Amino acid sequence: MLTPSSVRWPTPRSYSVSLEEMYREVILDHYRNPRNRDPLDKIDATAEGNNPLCGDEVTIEVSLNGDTVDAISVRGQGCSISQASASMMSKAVLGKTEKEVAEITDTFKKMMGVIDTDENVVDDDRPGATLGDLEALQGVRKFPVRIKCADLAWTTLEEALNR
Amino acid sequence: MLTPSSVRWPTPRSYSVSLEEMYREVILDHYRNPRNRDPLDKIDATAEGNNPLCGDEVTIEVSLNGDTVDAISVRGQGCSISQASASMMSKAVLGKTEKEVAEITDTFKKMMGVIDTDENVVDDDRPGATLGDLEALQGVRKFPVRIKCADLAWTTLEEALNR
Amino acid sequence: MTDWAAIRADFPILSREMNGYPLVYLDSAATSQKPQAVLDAIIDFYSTTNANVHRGAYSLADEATSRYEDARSTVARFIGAQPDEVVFTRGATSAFNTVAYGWALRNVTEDDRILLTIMEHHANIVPWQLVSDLTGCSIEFVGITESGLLDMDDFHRLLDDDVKLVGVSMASNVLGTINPIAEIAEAAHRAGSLVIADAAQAVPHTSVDVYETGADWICFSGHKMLGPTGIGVLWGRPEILEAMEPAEGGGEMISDVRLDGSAWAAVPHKFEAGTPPFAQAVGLKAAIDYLEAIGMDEVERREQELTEYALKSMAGVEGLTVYGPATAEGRVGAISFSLADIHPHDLATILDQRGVAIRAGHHCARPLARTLNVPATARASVYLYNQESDVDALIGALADAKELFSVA
Amino acid sequence: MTDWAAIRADFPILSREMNGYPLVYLDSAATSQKPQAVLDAIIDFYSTTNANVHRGAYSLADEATSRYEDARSTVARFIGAQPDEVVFTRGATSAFNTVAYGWALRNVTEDDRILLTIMEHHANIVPWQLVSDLTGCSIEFVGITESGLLDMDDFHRLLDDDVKLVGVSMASNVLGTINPIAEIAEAAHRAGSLVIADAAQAVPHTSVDVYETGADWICFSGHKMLGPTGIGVLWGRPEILEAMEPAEGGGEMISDVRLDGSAWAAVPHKFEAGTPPFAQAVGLKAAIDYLEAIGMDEVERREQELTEYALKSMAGVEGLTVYGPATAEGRVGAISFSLADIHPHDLATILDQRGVAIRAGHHCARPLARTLNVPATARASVYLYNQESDVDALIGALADAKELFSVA
Ligand SMILES: Cc1ncc(COP(=O)(O)O)c(C=O)c1O
Ligand SMILES: Cc1ncc(COP(=O)(O)O)c(C=O)c1O
Repeated sequence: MLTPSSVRWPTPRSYSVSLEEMYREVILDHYRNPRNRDPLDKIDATAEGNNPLCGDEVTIEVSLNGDTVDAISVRGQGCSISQASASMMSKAVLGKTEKEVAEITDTFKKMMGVIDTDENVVDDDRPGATLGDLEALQGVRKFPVRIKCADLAWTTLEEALNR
Repeated sequence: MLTPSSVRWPTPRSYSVSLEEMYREVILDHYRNPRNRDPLDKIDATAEGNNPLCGDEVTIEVSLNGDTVDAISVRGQGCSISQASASMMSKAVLGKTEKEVAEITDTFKKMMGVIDTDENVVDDDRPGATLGDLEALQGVRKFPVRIKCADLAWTTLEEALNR
Repeated sequence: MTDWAAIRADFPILSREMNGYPLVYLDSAATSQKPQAVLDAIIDFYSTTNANVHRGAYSLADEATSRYEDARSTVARFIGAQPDEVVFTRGATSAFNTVAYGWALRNVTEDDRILLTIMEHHANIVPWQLVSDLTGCSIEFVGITESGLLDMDDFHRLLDDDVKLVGVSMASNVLGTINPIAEIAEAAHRAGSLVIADAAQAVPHTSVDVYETGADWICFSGHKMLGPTGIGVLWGRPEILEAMEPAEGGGEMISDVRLDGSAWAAVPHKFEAGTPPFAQAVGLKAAIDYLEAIGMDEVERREQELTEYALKSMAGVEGLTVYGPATAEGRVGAISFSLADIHPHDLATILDQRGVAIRAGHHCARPLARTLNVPATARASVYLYNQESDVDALIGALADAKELFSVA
Repeated sequence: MTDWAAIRADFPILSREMNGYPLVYLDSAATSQKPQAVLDAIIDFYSTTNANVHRGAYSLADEATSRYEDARSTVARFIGAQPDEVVFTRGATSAFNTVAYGWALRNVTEDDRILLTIMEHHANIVPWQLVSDLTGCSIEFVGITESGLLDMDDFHRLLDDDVKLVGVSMASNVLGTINPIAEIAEAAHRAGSLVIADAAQAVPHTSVDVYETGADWICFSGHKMLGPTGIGVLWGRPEILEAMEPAEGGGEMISDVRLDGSAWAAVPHKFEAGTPPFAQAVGLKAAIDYLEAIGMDEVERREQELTEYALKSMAGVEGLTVYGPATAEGRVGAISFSLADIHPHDLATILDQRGVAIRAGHHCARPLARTLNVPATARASVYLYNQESDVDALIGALADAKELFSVA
């Protein structure tokens, strides 16, 4: 009775396609090898964000040269989506002006459905979209509870820069 | 529309027999003309009782001569049952020894079902029962919520004498 | 035109017999009955969606959380507020206590005064007495006029800048009186006081816009508005809720717990320690949906009609005294009365033998009972499911009482 | 022999589909599912007996009051107590807060200490932090051993006669660990401290006799033991409840309200301000009746069996770490774990796609999570309606997760 029962669960279907679309290789890569984690010496903007309901945390430090993001550090802990999103974000905004950062943030948030939009922001048939790797996060949209994980770093960056 | 409707309630049945048995004339008489209400000068035992759920209140003062209830004052406010019971009680215990009072109380509480008993304490076919007028309160037994009204004065008297 | 007979048929309990008569339920001011739609919503929730809220990453928990937050949005819309201004509590009483501990205990000192009215329910008195015990602040009571209205002269006389809180019922559960809350709030604010309104007898019966009341906090219960027991609402102005401390501590209301202290979650979660009554929130939403389908204006109109019918019928009973406004205008349908020298408790028993359920007692408002100089009153209260024949049954049973008590 | 398949069939939600799979509910430590008998009791109450309790002289109110007090007696019998030692609250969290405000706030000073354990749920931490803020008392935490047991040496070291209150969970909602409550209570009493026990994860799963625990107060929730949300229980020793002040003020908890102060009703009503969750009490009674029909010993035995099966199955998953006791003995069926470097939140999402509902997070026990040095864990918890195939489904879905995360 106490050894694993012989009534096995029906032969596993392969996990759903949506899951595969969320956990793309590039995301796991950023989760496991997060970029831009070294603390900065010169910090012009910083903020901490957390998602109290699932415990994801992220700390962002930005060093500005004029209005250009000269260096960025993103550290935190949490699920693969929150940490990969933070890492990819750090790559995407490095070297960009604050205005460009705001645009990328906007495009990202539209892609994730966090900001309403009429247009189909990122369209697989439109290879010229500006988000690059970040588009991999589109798969998260099928998991509404996880969208706030993807969004955490972006909201925290906005907070840092708007202070 | 706003004058009393012509759809009258079905011709009133006469109110239930149980109600008639509860609101006997002797009870209404004690309710309206409560006995032994004058405050005492010499007070040997006193207690206040109340029934927080319906607001009935009773204050009892007893003057003892040896162990005999020489004088009693029962004042209060509340429903007919609580006040009539108090008034009838005052009549029943006046001139009795504390032991006799305890016996009457016991018989009364048994009649009301407040104390369990095997025998049928008061039996309509047994005219020799000792409670006299108080037997009129038997009708209350059919209204379990009201039993505590009938019991209030008795519990308060017990409290006064046991102090 | 609303089909009130059909509405009535939605309430399963109303087809019950009581002591050989159809049940005539005239105690809705104490608690309301529930339509089938509310019962269905509760069962549906438990049978399909039950999971703890704000906790799980799995779909079921997400569905449960959505249903819970959806209920919050519904309540908010219903009272003209934003969702994050709506705190779910155990009931109106808990809502008052949340403000007592979360605000008053930390903001009121022994030099301050709290101004209440003599017609307040104990829920809007005792929490402030507890605060007074702990802080030393004093409490004063605005009186009423002969006709059962709030004595506004007395109010203005007692209101000065030592007053830090005014607590007033929007409608009295004893007198039925509707108080001029906007006028009171304006004067209170001018004097530098905050205002807490007891809406327990208002929200179920009339359309309430919290911002129009002018109050800073509003408290009411779900069970008096067709919803389940175990849930109530505290509404507060966002900046005030923001500045308040939580009353209760526990899970869900924190953003972090460290050994040396904790940080609170955002409003309204800060005030919802532990597992909230989420199934009850879903039931309350169903109740509001039900009320809104009829329309609160229509509900109010119908209750006015019934109240007027009741008051007129009662005026025809010799020996009967009504406490509170004599006409349906300016009052809700809670009608307190006495009949000759028949004690209300006896009245309730006699009426009950005809299936008529009314309340007898001090109605959790003893200071008012003392002011009226009656130890107790009888109270009949109507809601949207009542009908003229319920009033007729009441009047008929009052005749029994008079006969039993040999009252002419 | 109990027919566990028939038991399972009593829970309507368990026949639900989730993301194309049968729902596998493994989050009962957060909240339990409800058998049809509990749903029926709630609906029956609202459809036939609903009226406010302890208020009306009419038959319906009397019936409602009897049902409510009958529920109290049932709870009392279930935990080996007397009815008037049982206070109905909104939930376990509210029960703790009742003691925090009603006792600690008035009996603990800045020279005193409150001793908790590092494995406490926030419900048994944050209320004491609020008390500490208001009184200046200090709080200390007993640690745990490597194997997830309470460090009793640490406990005895920290216990001295400045300690006025010891707060300890009978069973941890994260580690599953069952703590030696009687031993703790005895030592605490010898040191002159009172003891409050968190029974939220004990009463649903094992037969608890409050006097055998040795504790002075015990808190638990209805929703974790097949009952509705919105109700919980505070049990306390009669002489202690007697001496406590009420936490909340309002109707029903008074014997008199005067303008200058109030007198409290008798215990337990003193602690039940306002309209209590009476329909929920009726639901809780039905839940207890259901559990007792099976027998708590049998429930415990079955859960031990499932827990052992789960632990064994999980031991076979490479990369999986269980936090807390490794065998079913001395623990309840809440099993926290992690799998390789897959974040618990990701695990929960992946499992959910197979219909498997587990929790991920700090489980309202952040101090413990910090001690374990994990930001979050995954937690699977079983109850009497689970079956071996639920565990199999969990194990199968864990394989998906490993594959998706390319974990060997
Ligand atoms: C051990 C423990 N204590 C207390 C609680 C709090 O219970 P509730 O949220 O029902 O108030 C819980 C449940 O979350 C728990 O698991
Ligand atoms: C005017 C008023 N305020 C407050 C309350 C308290 O509501 P609850 O008992 O649901 O907490 C009531 C109901 O009894 C009421 O009528």
